Amino acid sequence: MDILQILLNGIVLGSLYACIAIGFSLVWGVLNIINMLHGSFIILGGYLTFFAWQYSGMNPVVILPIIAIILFGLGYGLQYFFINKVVMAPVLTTLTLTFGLDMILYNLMTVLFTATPRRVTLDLGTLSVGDLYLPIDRLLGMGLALLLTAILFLVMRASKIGRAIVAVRMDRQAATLMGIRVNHVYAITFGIGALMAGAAGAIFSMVFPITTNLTGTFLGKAFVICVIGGLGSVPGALIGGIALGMIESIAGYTIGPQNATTVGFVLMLILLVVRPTGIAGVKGYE
Amino acid sequence: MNMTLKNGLKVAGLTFGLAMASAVTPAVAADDVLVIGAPLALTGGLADEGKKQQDVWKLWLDKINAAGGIDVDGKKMQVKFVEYDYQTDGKRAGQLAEKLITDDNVDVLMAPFGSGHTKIIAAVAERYQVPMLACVASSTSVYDQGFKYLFGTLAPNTGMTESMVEFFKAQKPDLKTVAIYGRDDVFPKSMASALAASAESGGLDVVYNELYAVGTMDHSAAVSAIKSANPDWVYMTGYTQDLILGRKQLSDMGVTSPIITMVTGPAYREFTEGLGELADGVTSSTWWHHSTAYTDAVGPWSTTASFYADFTAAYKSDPDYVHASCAAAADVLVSAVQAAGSKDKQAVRDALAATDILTFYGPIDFGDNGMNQGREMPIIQVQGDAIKVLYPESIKNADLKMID
Amino acid sequence: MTEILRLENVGKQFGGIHAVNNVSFSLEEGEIIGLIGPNGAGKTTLVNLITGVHPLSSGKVIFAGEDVSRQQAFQAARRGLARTFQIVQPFPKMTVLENVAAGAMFGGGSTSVQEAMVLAREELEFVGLAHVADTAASSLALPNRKRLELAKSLAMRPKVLLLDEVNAGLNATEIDGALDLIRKIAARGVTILIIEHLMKVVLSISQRILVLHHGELIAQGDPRTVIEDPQVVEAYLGSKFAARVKAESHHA
Amino acid sequence: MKQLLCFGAFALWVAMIAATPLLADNYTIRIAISVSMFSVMAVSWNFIGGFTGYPSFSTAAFFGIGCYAGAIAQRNGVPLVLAWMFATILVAVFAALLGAIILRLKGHYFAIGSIAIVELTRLITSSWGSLTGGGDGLNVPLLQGNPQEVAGLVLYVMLGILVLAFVTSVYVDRSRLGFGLKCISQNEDAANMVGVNTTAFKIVAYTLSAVFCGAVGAVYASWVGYIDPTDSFSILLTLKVPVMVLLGGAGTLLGPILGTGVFILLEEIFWANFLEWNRAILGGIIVFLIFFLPNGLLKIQYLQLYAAVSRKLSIGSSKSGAGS
Repeated sequence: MDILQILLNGIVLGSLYACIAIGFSLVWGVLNIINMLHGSFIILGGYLTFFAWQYSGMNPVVILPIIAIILFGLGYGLQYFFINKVVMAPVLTTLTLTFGLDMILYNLMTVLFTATPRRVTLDLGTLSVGDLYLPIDRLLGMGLALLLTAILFLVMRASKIGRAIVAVRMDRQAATLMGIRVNHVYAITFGIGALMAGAAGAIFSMVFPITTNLTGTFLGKAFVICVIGGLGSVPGALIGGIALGMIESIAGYTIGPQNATTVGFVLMLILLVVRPTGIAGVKGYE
Repeated sequence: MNMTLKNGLKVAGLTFGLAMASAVTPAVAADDVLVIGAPLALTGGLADEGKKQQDVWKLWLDKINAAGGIDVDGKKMQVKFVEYDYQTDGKRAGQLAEKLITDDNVDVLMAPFGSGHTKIIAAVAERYQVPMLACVASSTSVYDQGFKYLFGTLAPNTGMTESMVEFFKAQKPDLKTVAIYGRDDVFPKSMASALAASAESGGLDVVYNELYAVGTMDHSAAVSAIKSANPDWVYMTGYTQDLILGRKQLSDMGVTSPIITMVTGPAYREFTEGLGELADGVTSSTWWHHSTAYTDAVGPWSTTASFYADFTAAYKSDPDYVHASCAAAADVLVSAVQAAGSKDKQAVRDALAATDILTFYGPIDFGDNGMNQGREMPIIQVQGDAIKVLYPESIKNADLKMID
Repeated sequence: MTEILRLENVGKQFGGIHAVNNVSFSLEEGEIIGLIGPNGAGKTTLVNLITGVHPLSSGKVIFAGEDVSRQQAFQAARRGLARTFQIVQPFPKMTVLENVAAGAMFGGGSTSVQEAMVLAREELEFVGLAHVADTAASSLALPNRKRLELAKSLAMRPKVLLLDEVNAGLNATEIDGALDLIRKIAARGVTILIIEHLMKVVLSISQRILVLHHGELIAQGDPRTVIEDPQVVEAYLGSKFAARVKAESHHA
Repeated sequence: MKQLLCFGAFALWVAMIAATPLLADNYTIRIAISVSMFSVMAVSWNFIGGFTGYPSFSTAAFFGIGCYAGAIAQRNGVPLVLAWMFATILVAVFAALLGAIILRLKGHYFAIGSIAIVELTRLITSSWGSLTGGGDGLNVPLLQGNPQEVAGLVLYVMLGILVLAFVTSVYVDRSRLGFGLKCISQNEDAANMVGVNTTAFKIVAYTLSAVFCGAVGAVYASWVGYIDPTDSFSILLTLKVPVMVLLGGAGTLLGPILGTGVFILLEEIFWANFLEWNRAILGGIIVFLIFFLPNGLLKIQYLQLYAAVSRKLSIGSSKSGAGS
């Protein structure tokens, strides 16, 4: 029975992990930017949700779209006014820039919100089937995560902006010739990345304590998931997230929680070298 | 001639960025001002703890200033704090400790939160032979290096775990098994291993004993393993964020142990706030709780109650052991300066070593290794909205409740 | 004449697709050989296989009597198997001279930076780029970039030079200049394999021709015979062109 | 001429740092030690990040392993200097082996991989408790002597390593190795084609970027007397070092040293004056650097800048003169 519970834990946790990575993966895949701000975006989303909940008493699920839109605006602005200026520069430049921006955002958050861990204490209880336990808030989080992923997948495939993003990703110059405003598309892509991070934060505010101390942890998970799942595709991030959730869950149970995180990183390095396209091996958002 | 050359070079050094303005003209403190240096983590991972130290010292200093300073050898001496933010960065902490000693000429250092950073600063203080008070470091590994200038107001972890095992066994005679789950970090790890040792020598069966890495985001795997071990007692250590998540997951995964202890969870307001109803029933041990009631204490607060009253008036929340221990450290320092009759570092150091006083926080008597010894540390439990003291008998205000 | 390079049943698959299949031929020292074939026939892949850019899937490459099938690109360069690229690959931020010096230093085995610079200057004289030696490589126009590519390869003291579409993008006068240069290189005793689109150019310069089609070598031999080969006509030249070439050669 | 200027500037700088124990107080010496230590790491990073153009973020891994190797050796009775050398060699070997694996990656993948190395080494150090003390950290035997002597000793050792690193970088810059590395940074395929053994060259560059970091790590551990995994393998450090090099000018000889000096000076000023906002201000500096100094301080055309500014000033003054 234990094994089933472990696998179940892994899948639920993995879906939440996928939530962390999707926006990051999109930005990397399309803009070719390693976004060091991503962890802080998630925490910002979490904090905003917490305070909105605290003052209004509204359910985080209701607050989520508002938070997501705010984060989209923030992401769009940052890309449009800052990152776009160096978007074609080598990775060192863009990574350093987003790191600098992250230092600013991080500092703002610690001053405004302090480092105190916050959590939306809406404990929804647990669903139990026989010996198996499924926390309802996590289940809800997983549902939301999958829903958001599905929406993003559809947007990328079927909408005009989605096609524009794919076009820009495939060939920037050709896209420009086709009349696509590349800077605008980049800003929208980065905005969507931030939006997904904000949504993840809103979901997490019910599941994990939110504190600025976690920004690095989230960012690290995003790295690992992206590499495991394969870069730059929505399904890749989902597969990577669930894979990491399962791996950590199984490793935590078998070789102990102390080394569970290590296993993820080791696997990531091995995959980087052996199979950089990730286990999903998908390329692009087509 | 020689002097001008030297000065010229100094100016050059400044221009080239090596020297700060303050380095060229060190602020020489007057004899009648006691300068206390404190590197604090005001940003970064330990920002909350740093803030607590800053708050309580401000309160303490206001109190001292209101009295016009402290009486030393029949004269009034002023007290001043010099604080810097070391951003929860160990390299920076050491650097700032050196700055405090050499630039700001502090007479004594206060260590920041945590055993790890205390170690770094203790090494600097020892080198300069500046007395240092560690108010939030309880791991014996901090004190077993033979440092002569280091004194700690918290008592050793082992004292805490032994009395806890005994107390729970007395309260729940059928207590047989315990699961221990600790964060792999100086203090939480030492608590976890101290409890494992105490539990074994107390005849308990340790059915699960694991550490989790710093940066662990989720505890499902460990909680599932604990669940299948079905212990009578779950003992978890970590930072507040870890403990909130751990408690929630224990409940989510249907762990039904009647005793759940989280160190130092309930000692912090953030813990109960972050958990809501789930906090109910969680026990912990702590070095101090505001329901203790010492009277006739030295320092600006002669009773625990007066400290509590002042603190709640100023900050609208309950003080925890960090606040109390840090304020008490300042009291100890003042009493040592008074005993020494001056702020001479060697004299103050010797006076500290000879300290045996009662503060609002409790008795303080440093052992050979510089650690405060022989205090009965309270065991506390969250009961409803309140934190109740279960032990020691002298200050208890509730009985242990099992979690159902 | 001695054999300098021999391919034995060389093949390469990219995920199940045979880019090059069972190709065998040999080059004699000092000759100029043309390699032709339609787009996608595997010409560049073949050059990549010879120079160790891609590992072989099957077969052997023998260079100067030595089996070099498993060599890496830099080893090929050091052995004297130099190449140029269809799309020129300069070091953009270095000067023209430094670009050539890189060839001398690593492929040509110069022991010091100074020696490499001296050698590089000679090669720049040879290809006619001495006047732009100290300008940045990125500022050169295409014809000069092609020359730079050649100078860089020559500085590597090659025994065999593989020229991939060295005339692509050049106009008629520029091509004539390039062909003169290639003949001058051949006169130095360097064996040349030239991949070329323009039949006229190939015919005028090559002593022998290889024809690649769908990764397979469908014909080889002296130019006249090859262009009359019905298989070649079918696959590549088109009957009209074959007829014209035939007519021209009869008149001559 | 230009090179003489470069060496002169470096010699002057080293002399000034070396003079601090005679002139300034111990806090200034501590900053001088910091400057030397970070300069070593910046010069080291320049081998892989500047010359070779690989965005490496593994500096903290090398530094951290240096810390731990030195500390563990010393705790096991190895004499001080031998312990430092042991740490240095171990880090070099580690970097060479690691380089053989991760240098197959390029661009973003390499960047991510190299950051992951820092996190991984931290996690392993943390969980290998029997050797490293785990999360408890390690106490390192304190250097004997009064504070001035200890600070002086540490400073001169760090400076010695800096001189060594700088001389190495000068040598590399002028040698075949440096030439090959620059070829790789501009076009790796083409470099391979002209006969550069790119794999070997990159491994050498990566190892060079590690070896001196290992040395300063070991010295640092002896100096502070206590190390723990979070501080030794710090992501902040691994990101700060490239920023310092970029600030001065990547791929130049003096750039890393200039950048480190300026960065630490700014850091000091902001730390002292803006208690709560120093992190944001540093972030702001980084953003400024990326937009306005993309090639670093050394590559600014100062003469042109001066000419432009003075022209503007003279226009301004003539205008105001006309107005009066």
